[in-house]
Amino acid sequence: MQFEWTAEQDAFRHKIRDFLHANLPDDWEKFSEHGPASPALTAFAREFCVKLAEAGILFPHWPVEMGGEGLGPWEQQILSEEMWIAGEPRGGQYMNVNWIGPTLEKYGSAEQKARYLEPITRGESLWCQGFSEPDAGSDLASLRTRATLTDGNYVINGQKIWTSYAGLADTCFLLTRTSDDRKKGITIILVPMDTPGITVRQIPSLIGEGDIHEVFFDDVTVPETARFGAEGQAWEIVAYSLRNERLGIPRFTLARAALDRGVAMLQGQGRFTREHVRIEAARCAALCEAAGTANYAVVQKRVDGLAIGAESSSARYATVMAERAVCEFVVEFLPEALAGASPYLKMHHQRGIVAGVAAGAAEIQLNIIASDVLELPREPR
Amino acid sequence: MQFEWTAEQDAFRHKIRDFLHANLPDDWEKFSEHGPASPALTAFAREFCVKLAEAGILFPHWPVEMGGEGLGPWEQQILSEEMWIAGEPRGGQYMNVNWIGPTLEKYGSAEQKARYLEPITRGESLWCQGFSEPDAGSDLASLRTRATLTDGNYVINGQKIWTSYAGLADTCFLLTRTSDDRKKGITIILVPMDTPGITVRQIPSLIGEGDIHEVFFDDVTVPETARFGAEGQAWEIVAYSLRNERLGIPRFTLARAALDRGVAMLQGQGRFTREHVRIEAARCAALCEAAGTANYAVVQKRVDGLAIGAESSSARYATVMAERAVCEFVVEFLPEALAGASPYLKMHHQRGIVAGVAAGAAEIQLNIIASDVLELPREPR
Amino acid sequence: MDLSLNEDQRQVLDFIDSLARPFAGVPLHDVSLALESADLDAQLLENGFLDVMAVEELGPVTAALVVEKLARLPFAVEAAASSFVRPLIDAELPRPLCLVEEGRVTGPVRFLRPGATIVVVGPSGVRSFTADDSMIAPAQEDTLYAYPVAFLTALPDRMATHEADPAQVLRAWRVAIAAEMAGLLGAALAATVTYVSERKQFGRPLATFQAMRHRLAEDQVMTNSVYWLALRAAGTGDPGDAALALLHAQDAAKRVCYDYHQFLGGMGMTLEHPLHLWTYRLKLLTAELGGRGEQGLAAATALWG
Amino acid sequence: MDLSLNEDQRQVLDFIDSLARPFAGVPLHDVSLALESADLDAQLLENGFLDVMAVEELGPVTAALVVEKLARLPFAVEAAASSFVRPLIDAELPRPLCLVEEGRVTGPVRFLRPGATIVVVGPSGVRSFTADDSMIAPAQEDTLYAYPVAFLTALPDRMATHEADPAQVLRAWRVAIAAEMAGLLGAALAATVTYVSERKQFGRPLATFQAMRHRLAEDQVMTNSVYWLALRAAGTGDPGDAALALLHAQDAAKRVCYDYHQFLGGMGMTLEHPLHLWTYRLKLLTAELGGRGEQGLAAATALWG
Repeated sequence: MQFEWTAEQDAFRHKIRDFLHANLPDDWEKFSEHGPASPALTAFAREFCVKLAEAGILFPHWPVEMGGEGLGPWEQQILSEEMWIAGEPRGGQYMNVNWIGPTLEKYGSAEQKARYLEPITRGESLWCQGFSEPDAGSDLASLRTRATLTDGNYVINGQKIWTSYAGLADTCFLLTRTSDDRKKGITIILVPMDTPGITVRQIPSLIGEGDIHEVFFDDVTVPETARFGAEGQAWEIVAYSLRNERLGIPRFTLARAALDRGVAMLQGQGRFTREHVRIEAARCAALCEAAGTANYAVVQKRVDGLAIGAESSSARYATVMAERAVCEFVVEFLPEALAGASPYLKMHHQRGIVAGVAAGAAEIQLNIIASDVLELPREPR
Repeated sequence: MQFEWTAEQDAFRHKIRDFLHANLPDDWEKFSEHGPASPALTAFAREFCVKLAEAGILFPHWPVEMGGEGLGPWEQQILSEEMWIAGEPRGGQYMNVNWIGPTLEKYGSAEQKARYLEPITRGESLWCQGFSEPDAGSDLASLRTRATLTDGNYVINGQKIWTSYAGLADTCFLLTRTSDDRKKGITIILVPMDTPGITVRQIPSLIGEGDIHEVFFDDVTVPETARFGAEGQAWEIVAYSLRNERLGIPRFTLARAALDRGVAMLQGQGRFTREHVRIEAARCAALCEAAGTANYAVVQKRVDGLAIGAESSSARYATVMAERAVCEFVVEFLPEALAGASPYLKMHHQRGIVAGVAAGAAEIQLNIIASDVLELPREPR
Repeated sequence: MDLSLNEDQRQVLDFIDSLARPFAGVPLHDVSLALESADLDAQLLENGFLDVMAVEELGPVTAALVVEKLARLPFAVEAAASSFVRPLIDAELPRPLCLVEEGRVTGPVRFLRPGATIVVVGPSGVRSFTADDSMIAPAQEDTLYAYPVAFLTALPDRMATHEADPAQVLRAWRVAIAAEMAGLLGAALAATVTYVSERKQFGRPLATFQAMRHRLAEDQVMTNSVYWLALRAAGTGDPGDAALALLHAQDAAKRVCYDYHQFLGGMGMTLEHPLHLWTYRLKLLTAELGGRGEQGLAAATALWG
Repeated sequence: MDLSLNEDQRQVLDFIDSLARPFAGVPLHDVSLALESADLDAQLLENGFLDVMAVEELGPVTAALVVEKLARLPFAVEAAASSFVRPLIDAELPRPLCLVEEGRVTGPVRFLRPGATIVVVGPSGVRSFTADDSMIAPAQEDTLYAYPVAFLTALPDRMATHEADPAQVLRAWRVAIAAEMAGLLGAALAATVTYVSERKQFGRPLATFQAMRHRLAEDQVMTNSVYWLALRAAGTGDPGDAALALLHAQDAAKRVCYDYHQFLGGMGMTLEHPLHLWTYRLKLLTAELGGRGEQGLAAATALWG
């Protein structure tokens, strides 16, 4: 065991930091308040990701045959960490390089690869993820958006909800139902968002502009070739893509950075003297570091070429605990931060409160830990 | 609303305190380490309760027709509080005056009243409560100890567990199964503990000598007249007796007293200076007082002649939270207390760890609150 | 000891219920979380509900009941300081009242606006002044708090000095906020319970899942005892009781705010469900008077010296 | 960054597993919770398991793994101090080693007995002495801790002075206890999981009730991260990491001890189930080095000055 980074890894991290330093505008923190899914940040990201691509750090972790440098999981982790700490200047494009690209490569038709991969590698495309529905949030298998194959076209009717980026995305990675089999009746369709019949309604939210939408599909018609993989293959493909995204966003790094920022603000005002404030800060740091090591234990399995199992749920839940603690620390000891005194801490708060809901609710992670890590006998259904 | 005691109530409390001061031996705290169910304390209680009876404070809350003074629920509460803070010098006899006596009065046959009430009022009898079984802890309806009526006698076979006081009690308030109906097949029998066929095994425990037993019944034969109420009436009678005992032991008072004691110990050593220690102590006090007010809200309903419902579960759970917090405070900041430095705090710790298990597990209280206070839709069974 | 509402208290609460009925609905709102209603405020004032503490047969417990009840509305009402602190200083001070701790004036101040009375409480005594534009910096428009807040940029050179005992004002302040938090906690719990009882997931209401049931039940226990501790602190006038009540309220708020949004899932992130109106008030009140630690220290001193 | 066990580490752990197998059972015990085994102790010593830190290819991470693993046994073994602190002071000091903070010598001292080495750590440096009967007061026989404990009645006038840096000793002490707690937490969780998976209530295993499942799952998350933070603190040698690791371990212990006994119901109150062997060690370690607050303060100073 070895708990330090190699010199190469340190150099890679510094390369990214230097790039960020050189390419983020001076008012970036204030600017990033627009939120990762806002029109402003999305427009910014379209320029920023082009520069990232030029600098070779948009997808260095992709295999060489896909145009990447074939760097390992640790480097992907470092890249994700630095971007997320910086407030994710890639906006929604982080999904492209983390899982949409690799999934396209594995399951896409030649036409789909040709059409979608290149804009991703140029840093120019934005996707949204049509998974959740009003009556199927964490329970994907009960989704109802229907795709009917008629005369070589899929006609899609239904509704998605919570969809991030939907107002600005080019393409939707859409889960549809093509038969009544709960799991095997689900099919992925890649739907251009300018297809007639799609209505996007933004839902005002606590977490920033552009982050939450309803998307309505009324007789949306796309050619059969828009289907991704085979009919009924969605479950397998989503599992594969989640495997690439198993760790999700390295939220613990931003939580720790926000904590350090908060402590510095308190110190600047001479308010980091009370014992209980210091103890709470330390407790937050412990939770952030705990989440970090738990996440790294999962990365290690990828490095070792092992299948990643339920321990990723443990790491995710550790992250939720850290996010929550830091949010609460700021609320209690730096309430002014959320009223304008610190765009960075407000940004963290808004992203932090989503941690337990996005990408597999915290309760689902606990269910998985109980059943698959602790191997408790199953609940009756 | 009025949050202060009346002068009469204060006087009643002082009368009890004065009695305790005059009648508890100087080494009482050290002595009380023997545990409330130990042979030593049981023997002590047999003398102490006689004195209590003579002083008119064994059962002053009983109605006049039962020989009590007909004092109200607040006075019963005050009596319970002072006894419990003092380490319960009545030992297991507190059950006699809280619920066994009133239940005998309401449901007992003339013979049973004549036989059992007087020893209770003299402060000389000790009962045990044969409720839990190895496979029916919180789930009373599934109990299996069988009583078969044959030739005018009940023949009892089965096993009880956790039974406090069993090794020393005169009589067991025993729940038996007389038919297969889950709830209506349960019948109470008053069984003299010296009846042949009863075997008591003490289980060594964390919470003190004499507190936990297994009781085995092998062809234990008692006359039909030992039945308490009708066959199948146990559910109703237990509900009645629980109503008299709804609040249970006023544990929050001992928790608060233990906290004050712990703080005084820390102060005596100059160790009550650290901010975080003071804050934790305050948090414990808040939980004790919270439990106190929640319990008083239930007593108020008795005073107002209203039915006591699920809010008593809320009060009980508040008590569990307070007990837990004080136990943890002592463990963290006064570890020596549990290794010999404070019999009183060790006594509290041993009683405190039982709070969430005895008399309706904490989880059961939460179920009741969820269903009956919050009125959440029921879980599927 | 008598924990039942008396007849006067019952009448006051019933009257508020009917007065507040038109204000129980949540108007659409987009960015700003801070809903107010001048109409509601005027009616409360007119009917004397913010002045019950001084009425002999009503007194501080009834004032706490009023503050608790009003905190359940979707509209933020400056009731706590007016009900509990104004009578101790000068019943004629213009509302809203903004309470500020001496030496801790950098935080967001609730209801701060031109014309508001700022009361500065601390070792030097109890002083006040009327705020004007020159000393107010607005919070950013999309502040996350569901109160109107602003920042004080400066204190004026001259302030009115009041006879009141700062320790008494501080005590009343704690009681007032504890009572307000009791109402917010109650409303947040009720809103969450309603949602999870109706919302289905995996084919059954969310509220049928035992883990959520037990957490909500624990929240009920905390919420219930915050209510009682706040009322008791109002009734006894004891500084230790006041500090314990606010400590417990702030502990409860910290416990529930995250959970409730979590229980609502995606809906908890939107402004379409009103939960945030209560939780994002609770969050700000978590920091009131320095937060839990400071209440704990105050309570410890009051209880044990 | 490499979080896999290397070959040496795997071998050491396997060796301990086979050596410890005869000691995995819990002997009957009535009053005293403190089980020890001289035989186990001797075998560990003989095979050098308490000296792995100084072995170059093994080092502190392996030492932490050893301490963690031994803490899972029903027998209390003085491994933490011997493994982590003894090499920093004097590898020849007689065992058991009892670590005591200067100025805080009134607490129960684990493994204190005649012949034990008492190491006093504090601002004045690192000093030690051999305990004898004259300075030891036994704890009462039915102490609630599952370690052998006693009290120091006095410090001798003369102690041996060591060159070691007290800050380094303190850091190693924190790592050692964090590693021990990681093992205790793991064993307590495993024992609880086994019991509730088998024990039926209301016709189904307790572990099928979701509320308990979720709490146990959260406990798993904490237990897992205590493990990793302890190993990391051993690996980096950083004082901040050490304080965070022990803080997190003590927070976790406080969280789980009550719960686990609660989950076991009545059985959790008996000595027939061995759970108390781990939880009543965890409880005492919750107070180690002043408890969570002191670790938090130490961590804050290390992290932020």
